[in-house]
Amino acid sequence: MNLTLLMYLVPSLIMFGCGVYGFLTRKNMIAIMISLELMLNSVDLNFVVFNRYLFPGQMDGMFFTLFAIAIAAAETAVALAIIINVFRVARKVDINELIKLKF
Amino acid sequence: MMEIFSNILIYFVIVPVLTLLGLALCNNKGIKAIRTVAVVGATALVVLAIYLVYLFLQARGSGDTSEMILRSDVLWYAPFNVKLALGVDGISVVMILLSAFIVFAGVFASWKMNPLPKQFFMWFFLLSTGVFGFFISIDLFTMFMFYEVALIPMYLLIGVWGSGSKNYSAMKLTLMLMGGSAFLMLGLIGIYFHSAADGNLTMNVLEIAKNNAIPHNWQLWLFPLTFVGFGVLGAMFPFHTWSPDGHASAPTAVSMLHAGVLMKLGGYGCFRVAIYLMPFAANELAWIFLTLTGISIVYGAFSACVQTDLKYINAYSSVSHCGMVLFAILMFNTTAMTGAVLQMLSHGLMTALFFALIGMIYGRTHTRDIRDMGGMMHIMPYLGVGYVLAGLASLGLPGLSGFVAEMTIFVGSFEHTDVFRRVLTIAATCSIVITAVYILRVVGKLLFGEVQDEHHRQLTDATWEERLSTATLIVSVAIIGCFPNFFVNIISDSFLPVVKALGTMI
Amino acid sequence: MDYSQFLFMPQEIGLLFVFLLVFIYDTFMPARMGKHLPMFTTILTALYTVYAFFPCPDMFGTAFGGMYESNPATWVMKNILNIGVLIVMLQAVKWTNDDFVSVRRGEFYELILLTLFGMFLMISARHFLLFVIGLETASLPIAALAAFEKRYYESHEAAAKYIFTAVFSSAIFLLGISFVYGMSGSLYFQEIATSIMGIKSPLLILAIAFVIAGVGYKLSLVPFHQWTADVYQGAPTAVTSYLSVISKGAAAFAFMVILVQVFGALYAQVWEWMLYAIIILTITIGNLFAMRQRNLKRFLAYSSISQAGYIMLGVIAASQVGMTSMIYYVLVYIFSNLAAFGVIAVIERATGKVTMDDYNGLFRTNPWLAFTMMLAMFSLGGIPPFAGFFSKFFIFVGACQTGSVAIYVLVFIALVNTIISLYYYLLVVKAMFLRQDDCVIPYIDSHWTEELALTICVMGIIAVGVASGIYAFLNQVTGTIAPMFTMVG
Amino acid sequence: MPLSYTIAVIAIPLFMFFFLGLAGVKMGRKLTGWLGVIGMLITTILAYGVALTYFFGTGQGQLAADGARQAVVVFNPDWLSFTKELVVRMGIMLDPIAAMMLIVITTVSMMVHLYSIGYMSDHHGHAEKGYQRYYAFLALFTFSMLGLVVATNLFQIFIFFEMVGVSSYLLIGFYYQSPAAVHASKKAFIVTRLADLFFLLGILILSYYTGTFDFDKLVFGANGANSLEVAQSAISTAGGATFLGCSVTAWALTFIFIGGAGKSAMYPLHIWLPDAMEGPTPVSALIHAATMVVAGVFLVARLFPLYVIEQGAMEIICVVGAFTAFYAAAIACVQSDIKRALAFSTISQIAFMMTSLAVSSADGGLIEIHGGHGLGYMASMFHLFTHAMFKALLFLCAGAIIHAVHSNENSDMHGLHKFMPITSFAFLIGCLAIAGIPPFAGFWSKDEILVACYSKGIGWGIWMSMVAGMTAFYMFRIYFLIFHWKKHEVHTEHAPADQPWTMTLPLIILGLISIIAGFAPAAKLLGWDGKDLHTQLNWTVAGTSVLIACVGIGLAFKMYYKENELPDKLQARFSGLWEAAYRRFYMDELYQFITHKVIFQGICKPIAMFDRGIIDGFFNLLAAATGRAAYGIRRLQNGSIQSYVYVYLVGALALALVTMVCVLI
Repeated sequence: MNLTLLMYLVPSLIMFGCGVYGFLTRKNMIAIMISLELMLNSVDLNFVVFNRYLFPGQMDGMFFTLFAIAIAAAETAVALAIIINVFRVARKVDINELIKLKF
Repeated sequence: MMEIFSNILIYFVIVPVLTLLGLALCNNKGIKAIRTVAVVGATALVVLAIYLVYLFLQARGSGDTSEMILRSDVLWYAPFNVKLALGVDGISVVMILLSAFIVFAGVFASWKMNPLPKQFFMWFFLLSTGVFGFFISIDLFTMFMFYEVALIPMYLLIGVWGSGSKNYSAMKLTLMLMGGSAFLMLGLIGIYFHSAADGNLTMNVLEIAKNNAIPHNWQLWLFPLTFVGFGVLGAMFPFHTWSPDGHASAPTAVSMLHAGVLMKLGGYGCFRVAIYLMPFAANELAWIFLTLTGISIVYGAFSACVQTDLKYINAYSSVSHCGMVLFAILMFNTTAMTGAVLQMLSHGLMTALFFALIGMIYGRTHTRDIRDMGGMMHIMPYLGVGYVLAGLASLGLPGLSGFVAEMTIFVGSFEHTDVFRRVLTIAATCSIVITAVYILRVVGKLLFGEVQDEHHRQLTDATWEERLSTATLIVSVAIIGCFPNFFVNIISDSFLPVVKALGTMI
Repeated sequence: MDYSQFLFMPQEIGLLFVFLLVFIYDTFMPARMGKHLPMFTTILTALYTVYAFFPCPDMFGTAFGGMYESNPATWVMKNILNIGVLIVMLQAVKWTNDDFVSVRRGEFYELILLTLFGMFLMISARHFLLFVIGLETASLPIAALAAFEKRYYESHEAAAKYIFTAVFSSAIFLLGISFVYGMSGSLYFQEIATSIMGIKSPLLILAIAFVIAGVGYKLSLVPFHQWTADVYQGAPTAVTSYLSVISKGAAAFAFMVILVQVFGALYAQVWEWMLYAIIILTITIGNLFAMRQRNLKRFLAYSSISQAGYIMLGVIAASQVGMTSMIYYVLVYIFSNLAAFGVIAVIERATGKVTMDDYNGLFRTNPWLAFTMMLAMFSLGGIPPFAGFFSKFFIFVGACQTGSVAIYVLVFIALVNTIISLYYYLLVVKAMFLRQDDCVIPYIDSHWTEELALTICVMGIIAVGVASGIYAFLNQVTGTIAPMFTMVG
Repeated sequence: MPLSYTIAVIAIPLFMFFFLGLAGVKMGRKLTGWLGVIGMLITTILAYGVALTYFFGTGQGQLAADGARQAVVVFNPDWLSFTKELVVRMGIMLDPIAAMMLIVITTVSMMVHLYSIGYMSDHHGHAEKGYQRYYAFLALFTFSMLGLVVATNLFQIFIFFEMVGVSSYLLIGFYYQSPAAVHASKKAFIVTRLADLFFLLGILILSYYTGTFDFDKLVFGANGANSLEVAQSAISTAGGATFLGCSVTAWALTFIFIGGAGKSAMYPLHIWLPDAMEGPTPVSALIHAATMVVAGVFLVARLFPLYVIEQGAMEIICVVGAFTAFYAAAIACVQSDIKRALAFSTISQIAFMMTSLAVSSADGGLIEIHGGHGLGYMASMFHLFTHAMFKALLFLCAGAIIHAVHSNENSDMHGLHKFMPITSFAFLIGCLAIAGIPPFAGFWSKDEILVACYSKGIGWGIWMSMVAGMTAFYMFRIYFLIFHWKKHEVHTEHAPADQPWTMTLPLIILGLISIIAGFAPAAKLLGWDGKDLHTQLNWTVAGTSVLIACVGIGLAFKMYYKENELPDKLQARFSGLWEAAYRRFYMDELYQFITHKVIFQGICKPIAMFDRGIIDGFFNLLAAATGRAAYGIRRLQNGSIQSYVYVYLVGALALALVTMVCVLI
């Protein structure tokens, strides 16, 4: 059997959807980080697949993916650091802690 | 760039700015220095204005029939072809003269201003900078800029030095006038983009009028924008409501300057921008605005009849009189338009006089409610006589300015044969009776009759600077009233181009 | 590889150089020298700003196979940002020597410089990879900066809110780009533009929407704006001011470049109307929220949201005049907003007060601060003769140049909103001049650096408008990239 | 004397006004008074010189080729130019009636100036406060009135109409601390102002259709041409334009007449005059008896040729005049306040003049007029002259009496004859004159008027004769009630007596004039077209009128000479009628109702409410609504990251979807 473009795109979009869903529903900041990672990775998958199937000529997508992964890593690092800070102050990693600033 | 300084007009902006800087150097304690600087600045302006009139008469006398004299253009914002375009015709000349005199009187009227006299005079002169700049410039952009420069100081002048519910009034006044200028800005941008058929757009009023390239369908909605934009400042019904509150809370000199000069910006702009540049739409839509202004004439007069606060009475009478100005401008013939300018002069001077006197009386009695006062003529004869004179001027006594202006307007408006204008004219004429009613009501209650409050008996009459301030205005009113032809000759020719343009439209 | 390409990016190189020096100083200098670091950095930045202002002989061109382009417009934009950063640094000198933050003062400057570097990349990028790298470089450190005031809980909350929303929006942005890539097979702006010519697939529209969302997030356009207020309020004032003007300016420029260069062909059908809706929302919502704020930092946050709406008027014009007016607007906006934030920073540093009611009667005790604040407010409100008036007027003119009645309506809505904005700007003036208060803020003698910063801002506010040469110069600069607008249709 | 001296006649009072008004404060009171008198004296002498020169002199253009006396324009500079054609000029024009008015005004004014020296000071000769102001205003009024009569164009007349209005306002309100005076002055000004509004409209219409304000174009033949054709041509330029059926000029002239009616207190605009008596009595004598109130008559006379052509307007005047004459006379019969009574008699007499003007062109056509029906015009002007004299006399006498007893009510007087014989005698002369007993002045002029009325129609004649009879009755009623009726009981510290010479001398002079004035060659001088119209006494009419007058006097004698119950009986008998007449047939109440209830409560108040409530409210509502909206949407920013992101996502997708829908479908 050979895999078509859609067989990759659909899962990646589902993955993205899951990420969004997780972000919107989870209370735990770590969980939210994970869902963000899901979203980013689905995007990476998109790039790779597009590159592989549609434009096998050049490697733009691949490279982009590599960079994207790196960026995602950096983002995660910063985010985790901040989560730890928040935890230090609030003793919780519950996202609902962060509603002091509003209106 | 430098040659602009050889044009006398620019000094009408430079002098106030210099006064501003001079004041900035003064110390807030040194009231003498502050007064000196202010007086010097104001006097310089008066002298300049009189000299300008002389120059104008000379130019006209020597057969210079160009529409604007003392022209000079300096390219400012090249990408938009925005110029610092200066020039005056008869109308702006008399307007400048008026402003100079009122600034002069205003300085003396706010002689004992405190707290923060320095800051007060600085804002005061910033305001006059805007006013003069507006009158000397014939480039839409600079006009608009100076227009707003003149508006914003009102906020602080009223808010800081005002009385009564000053915060509310100041905010209301500023926002409503700025609302007007929002309409205006859109209108100006629209005009700019249709200023020329051949693509090289301009903001110069004369050129736009010459090109006469604004498409009719655009005129039909650019005209209302601009007219309303200026009309708000001209206290046109129903956009006049800032005026009573604003005037009631403003300090004396500010009311003087505002009613005396700033409201004239409205009428002047309505003519110079709206009608002058868009004659077609002016003809098409005149009936709407004629109705509105006609309403404000009668309406203002009627509502003035029942007010009990002196300043409210004047504010409403201003609504009525300024309505007369716009009304006459919309009559599209030289006589009526000349009358409109005369009315601007007359209203400017006598309203300034009114507000000066009211401020002086209020400063003594600490009330503006006519029910609490009486027999003032007995206590402060000078102010009383001044008030009576102002009143008589306002109800159109021959020999004072009001009569001349109103008669010119009526005769001019009556030139039209169509019933609509005739009826409106007659309605407007009725205002002379109503005016008499409320003026005499005030005079009777305030100056005549018995003294209401025994404490008032100790009050003193006007001090020298108050006498000077009011005398200036009274004399000016009398001069206009006694020698109207002098002014008419200056003004009337300036309307010929417009009337011609409108005539071709009809 | 041809290293001479690096000559095309003297500004970036210079910036990195400054960064390295600061880093070295921060790392290897003995602790007692630490208190001189802010001054050191500021002076270095000042020198660099001056240096960067004079273009090298042949610095204009494209490098790295067209990924990076340096042209007069980018050069001017970067200089403007430099000036802004310099002012921010000047304002921060005193603050970074406070006991609470002095430990980390080095990081502050390094992160700022890095962020600036990222923005330079954004501005110059002609390839989405480079653009994304720039974007992220410009946004990630902000989170760290927001969390700078460790002692305050708000600081952490701000940082957290920022990072989460930022990552989310970059995910959305990347998704959009991936669609674009899928349709065009390239990430070069030019190539994308040519290959999507004439396509009108839903996917593409979705992609454009996502791209707008991604960049709109940095510009804090409604509805992608909600992080703004919270972060501005929570973050240290220096960071807020940096965030509010510098990154906004950079993003606006890059935004315009992308929209015009990549999706120019779809202007009329697609993104004009997207922007149309966004602008109305942005200006109105921003104003409505700003009306009732008491905390000045939050207040300025919302005001800056509505200002972003006005900036977008330059983008929706999609013309050279539009771009000029936009750059000009950003320039003026930098001066005005930094003046406001400067005053707030001074007062907050000295007294810790940031709400509007604390400012009652400020004019009596601190006339110059009050005066500067008033100038800033008038300039933001678009009152002549201050610069704000000119920038507003020109951006309106730029927008109306498209000539379509719809845009006139848009401008009218914007104008009506200026009245609301004037209202709340006047509220501040009112507090300072009209109100009396028994517990007035006492006289503050501000540090000379702060005064210098404020003076520069005041000069800018007064001079930029009247000196018409600036606008003319900008116009001539954008003239060099005018061809880019030919594909707008 | 060169006619150009008229300029001085006008200029001196103006100068006196400014001089006394500005410098007066610094001077002593007596001094100002005498300065005023001297100034007025010079004016009077000049005025007489000019007038007599005009009437009897030659060679200054006053005589036309055919010997008719024609208008002389002394000078006429532009004052305000509306358009090239419509120019308001401030000039001086002498013609018979102008010259006549010069004499009237200066004489009466002179007398009043002199009289006031005594009147405006108390018994110990101390002048009242505001003496300077008083004389300044007198001068101002004199100036305005003179300017009015020598006006060269309609607009100048209007201007001076306003001026006399204001000076009358100032003088009525002279005692500005008494509310009654203030109210009266306000009333006078506003009522006349209302009339002037119509005057203005009339001017606007007329000038629009004829294209000029100037009399020499409107009514006078340019050097001697027949003025009627000229007038007709001026009007015919109206091109027969009509409005609501009548020709526009008819409307214009009617409006102008209303303007005159306001000043001349014709019904229903008469209500201000009785109240105007609140002013000092000399002022009433000058303004409200002799000069200003006849301005309306003068105006109509000025435009006489136009009215002749526009019969419609003439009819209106005729009716109004005749009715007012009777109405005022009726009221005068019952008034107890002597000044009020005199005021109403003034109204009635002025109505006589109006009527006589109106009947003057009885059957229209020009020929008739040439054939002597110009009589009415002449009679009216003649009566104006004589009436001015004897009515001033009466008022000054009344002033003397009031000054003596400190009251206006005849109930406080009675039997003063013994105390002040000179005054009594002078008053008697005045009464005889007004009653029309030969040879006193009133007889001659009134006789001419009656003749004119009979010539219009027997009905008019009888009506006016009846009014003449009433006149005799009520005047003598006043006379008897003041000077006889019963013995005077003194209840002031010193008994009433003849006043100091400054006040008595004017009485004597005016008395003499009232006796002889009737013999003035009016018919020769005051012809409407400057020609001598040869009249001779019409004995039937004269006889009847004298008879009627005597009946009236007799009746008055019977009722009021000695104290008796007859008046009270009659009053009880016709109580309703008496009450109505005493209350002036409730006209004031009507006006009160209209002004206060209708205009003030019904129009002004609601408008003011509307302004504050609706219009201002609307703008405030806008602000409030914005604030409310701002408050309402704050929940969007609820602080939770997830909701932010949610909004973000929804926003982006919505943007995309909407665009897709718009673009692809």
